[in-house]
Amino acid sequence: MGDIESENQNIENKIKELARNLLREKEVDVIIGYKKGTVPLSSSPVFITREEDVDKLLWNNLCYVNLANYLAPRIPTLYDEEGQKLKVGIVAKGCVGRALIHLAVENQINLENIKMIGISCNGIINRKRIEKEIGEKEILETSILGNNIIVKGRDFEKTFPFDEYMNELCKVCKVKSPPNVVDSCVGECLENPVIEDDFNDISDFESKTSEEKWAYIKDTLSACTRCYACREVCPMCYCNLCFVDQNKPIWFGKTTDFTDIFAFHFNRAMHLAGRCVACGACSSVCPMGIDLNIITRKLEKIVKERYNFTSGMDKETLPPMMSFSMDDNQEFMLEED
Amino acid sequence: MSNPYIPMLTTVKNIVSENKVNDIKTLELEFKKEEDYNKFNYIPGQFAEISLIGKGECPIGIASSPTEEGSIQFTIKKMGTVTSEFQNCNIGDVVGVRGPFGNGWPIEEMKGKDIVVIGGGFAFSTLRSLVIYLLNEKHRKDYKKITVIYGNRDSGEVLYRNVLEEWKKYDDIEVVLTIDREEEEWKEKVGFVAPIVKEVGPSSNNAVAVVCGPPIMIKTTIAVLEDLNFNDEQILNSLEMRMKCGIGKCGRCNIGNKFVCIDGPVFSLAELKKLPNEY
Amino acid sequence: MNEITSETEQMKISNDEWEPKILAFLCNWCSYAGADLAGVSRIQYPPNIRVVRVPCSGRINPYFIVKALIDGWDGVLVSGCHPGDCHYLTGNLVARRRFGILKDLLEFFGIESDRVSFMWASAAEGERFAVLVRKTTKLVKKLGPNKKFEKKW
Amino acid sequence: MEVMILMKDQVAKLYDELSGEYNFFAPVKEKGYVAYRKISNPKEIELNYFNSKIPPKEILFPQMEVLFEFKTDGKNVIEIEDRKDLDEKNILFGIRPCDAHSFDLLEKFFAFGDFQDEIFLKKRENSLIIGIGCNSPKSTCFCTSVEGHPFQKDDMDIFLVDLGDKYLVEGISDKGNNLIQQLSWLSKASKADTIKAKELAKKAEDLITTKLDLTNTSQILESNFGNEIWKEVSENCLGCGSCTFLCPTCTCFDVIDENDQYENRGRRIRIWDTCQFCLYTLHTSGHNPRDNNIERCRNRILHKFSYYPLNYDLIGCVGCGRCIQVCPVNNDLRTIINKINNIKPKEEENVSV
Repeated sequence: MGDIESENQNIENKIKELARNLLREKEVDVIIGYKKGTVPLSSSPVFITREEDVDKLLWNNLCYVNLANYLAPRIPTLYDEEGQKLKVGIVAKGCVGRALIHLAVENQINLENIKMIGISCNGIINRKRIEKEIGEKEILETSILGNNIIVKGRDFEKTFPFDEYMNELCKVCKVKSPPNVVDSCVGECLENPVIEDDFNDISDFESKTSEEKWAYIKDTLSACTRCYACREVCPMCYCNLCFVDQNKPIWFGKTTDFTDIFAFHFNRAMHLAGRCVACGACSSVCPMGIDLNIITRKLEKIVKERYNFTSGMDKETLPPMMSFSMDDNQEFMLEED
Repeated sequence: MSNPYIPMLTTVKNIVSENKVNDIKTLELEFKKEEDYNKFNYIPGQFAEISLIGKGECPIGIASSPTEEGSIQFTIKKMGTVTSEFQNCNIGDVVGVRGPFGNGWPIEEMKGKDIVVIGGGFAFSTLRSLVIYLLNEKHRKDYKKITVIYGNRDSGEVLYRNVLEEWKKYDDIEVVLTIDREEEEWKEKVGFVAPIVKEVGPSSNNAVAVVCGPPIMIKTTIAVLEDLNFNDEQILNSLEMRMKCGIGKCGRCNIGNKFVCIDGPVFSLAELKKLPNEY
Repeated sequence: MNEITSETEQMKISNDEWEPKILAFLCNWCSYAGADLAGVSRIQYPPNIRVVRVPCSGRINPYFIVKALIDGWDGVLVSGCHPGDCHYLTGNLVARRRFGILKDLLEFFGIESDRVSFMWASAAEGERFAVLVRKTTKLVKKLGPNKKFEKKW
Repeated sequence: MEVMILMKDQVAKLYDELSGEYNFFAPVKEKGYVAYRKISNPKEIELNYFNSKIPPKEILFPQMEVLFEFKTDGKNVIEIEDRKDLDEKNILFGIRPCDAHSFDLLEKFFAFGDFQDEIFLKKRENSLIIGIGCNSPKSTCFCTSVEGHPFQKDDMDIFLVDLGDKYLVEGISDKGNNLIQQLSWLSKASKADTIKAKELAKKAEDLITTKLDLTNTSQILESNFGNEIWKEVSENCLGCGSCTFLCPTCTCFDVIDENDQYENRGRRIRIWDTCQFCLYTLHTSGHNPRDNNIERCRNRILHKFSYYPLNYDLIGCVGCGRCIQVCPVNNDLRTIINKINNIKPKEEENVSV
């Protein structure tokens, strides 16, 4: 394949073609995809039910929302007038596919009602990083030209190499297309993928001292406004009542005191261990630009190294927090010297 | 101007357990400062934000009548965090009170009319306040016939039994009690509130019906009242809503552009029909 | 928990040398009995731990541990039955998975993972219980007071 | 009142002169974004910016604010301490016209009705707003559609215009004029300066491309509570709070009690809350009047464009465009308004829910 620009064109054409077919053949009632956003560096999830609207769909490396979220039980929008579940076609990059499979493993959705329009994702732009680097100038237009991201404003134009300004998670992503399970995938998908990952990208951070790590975490997270965009955009955060909202008992505070912010992010991370599908949506949507990616990577690393598990790859393997084994590693347990 | 979020301090003077299950308690509160008590001028149907300071605050309808001088009363059912804490209250404990808030029952406009008070279950507290107010010798002459219809799930749930007994002794008030299912030793009526209202059949001529209770009871009762030719202005309702501040600032109790805490909690059916169905 | 806290506070004041306070969750069937055995066998172990008896180490929600740290405890100790000995067959195995991840994550967030210790001790292992409590107290003492979560007041 | 000139390198002097008497809040760069902070060094002030990420409402209505503190005897409260810092004087430097207007809305809201929110109002009263015109509004700005203007100065005490290397200083309120008189070292503005400021105002106005017609919106909203459109506009909404937390006119809050672990004291605080969270209206009984996204999205729009006009005869939006920029799913307010305006009046149908 050629450069990013032509790849995008191919992906977009493929999405449209497959979506049109699915709707025409009445295999699905609704297609969830992305449409162009009204502001630069954005895209907007869209629900398409008519064949003539298929042209709204697009692929532009800014499709950062994980669409699987709209199938998670917390947002019950996809029902017809009689309350029957709609059959859904969903534009699925690798992490959307993983999320769907994992939700199926957790018995939250039924893959039989779902058709994934599999695509080979070529990466998502790290929009927060570009925003920060542009600083106090307004971005009016972004486009992909060859292998570069072109950002234009009123009186400037800047070029960012795509490879470098991809999301950190996309740089190390090994699952570009959705894994194919129970034949729910049309288009591009992975058959029996085997994932090897060395997690070198976080070794720098891991080698820091406790104090350095704490300082970094404190500095990063203290901007949090507790708007919970990260939680709401996460396909795995489908609890009806999140632990921070529980009031009997009140576990953790809701304030923006750092202790409470820490409690939220730490426990959320804990809850995502072995479940997070590394889509990076949480970091992409944070209005304050908090980067949660290293936490995501660490979670992946922990479950891979401890329990040899990668979330959302197949329907059979139980995630580590839903299973156990007599032979689990227990080097961390306190032992007599 | 003063900080509207600072509660006045009261102490618990008396605690009465109201039902057999023992999850509804009436607290009698006495103001620590005389001036606070004098400031606390309320009418039946208003509510106050009461708090166990350090545990939290919640809006509760005032169960006592302004004619019962010296203290105020609140009937609290164990529901959420704060109301559960209130169940562990002891005599002498300090309770914060802010209020009175809300519009209350329109006692001025009700003058010269027949009053039909219809209550279900635990929602009777502000109705207790209203009836005691109406029965007070200073006010009784302003109002005509008073009918009280009060329904409960079972006999163990009937609140304010002493007061009810007393009312029955009066000859200028009709008190009808009912429970959902028959029970031994229950000599009053049996059945849901709506059919009992039909049976009692209060006249709608120059009358006001005050309805308080669970949503399903309100719905069925209003249908009956409409059959009895009560029009929308004649039916009054007290709404419940989640609240934090009680003074129209925290935002959450709005129905359309009205706030339940300052424009309510008492709305006539006519007013409610103009508002969006978000309650 | 507050009452226990203030008690430990008093203990802290009366002692010149700083002593950590450690919240210990002991499983009802093994470790609690183990602690008991240590007691009746007159095996000495540091008085720094405050015991909360739980039905099983599998009962330990990570919230308990995070909340304890946030509330200012210097360390947390969880002790359950040895793998295979769980009264509920597999409760401790479930717990072990959580503990592994929790330890790694704490370390990653910059909280010294030695503040949180997990151990197995059976009802017959009074000696082992005492030794490990001594060890965890030493570890926490080395780290010093837990000051990361003091709220701004 | 005469129009004065403040050189950009004199901002430090301005700070030095005023910081003794006032808490000096100014835009600073923080974690890659601009925020209004109480500064202790004039070098921190960021003069080149569009607008802050979090609106300056957080100065007078912070995300976490103490309502009062209390002391206990271990179980019961023995003493309540009121806020003591409300009389401190504040200078809010570099506020954009939209945000300055939001203070006006907030003031109306907090003063409305029988009960006034003293905490906000006192702080507002003790604050002096030094606003600054927007030379280059963003593409998402639409203040001209909500009765504003990039150079609107009515809601400020002192109005600045950025003329490149200097500011044109204009006193608007008495408070502002008094302060300008106090700053005797300010030089007088030339005619060319004022002409230039006028040109900049015109240029800025032309730069605002978003035009929303809000003349009939509130009427349309009143009669279309049950319209199908709400399903459409809430379809991809995630239910996070970014739009409301970063909105300069959103005021909802939650009240919680906090206790000190080690001492017999505590405080009651308020924290921002938002109508977008499902817990916001959830009753203890489990009943929720606004149970799903459709109702919650609708409430936000209605609150700003219907309830505000009904209650205060004002539009509850200042056109800063923050919600448009931060929405994770790009649920654009401008699109929503246009959709509302395009609702066809239904004569035959009686709309109800």
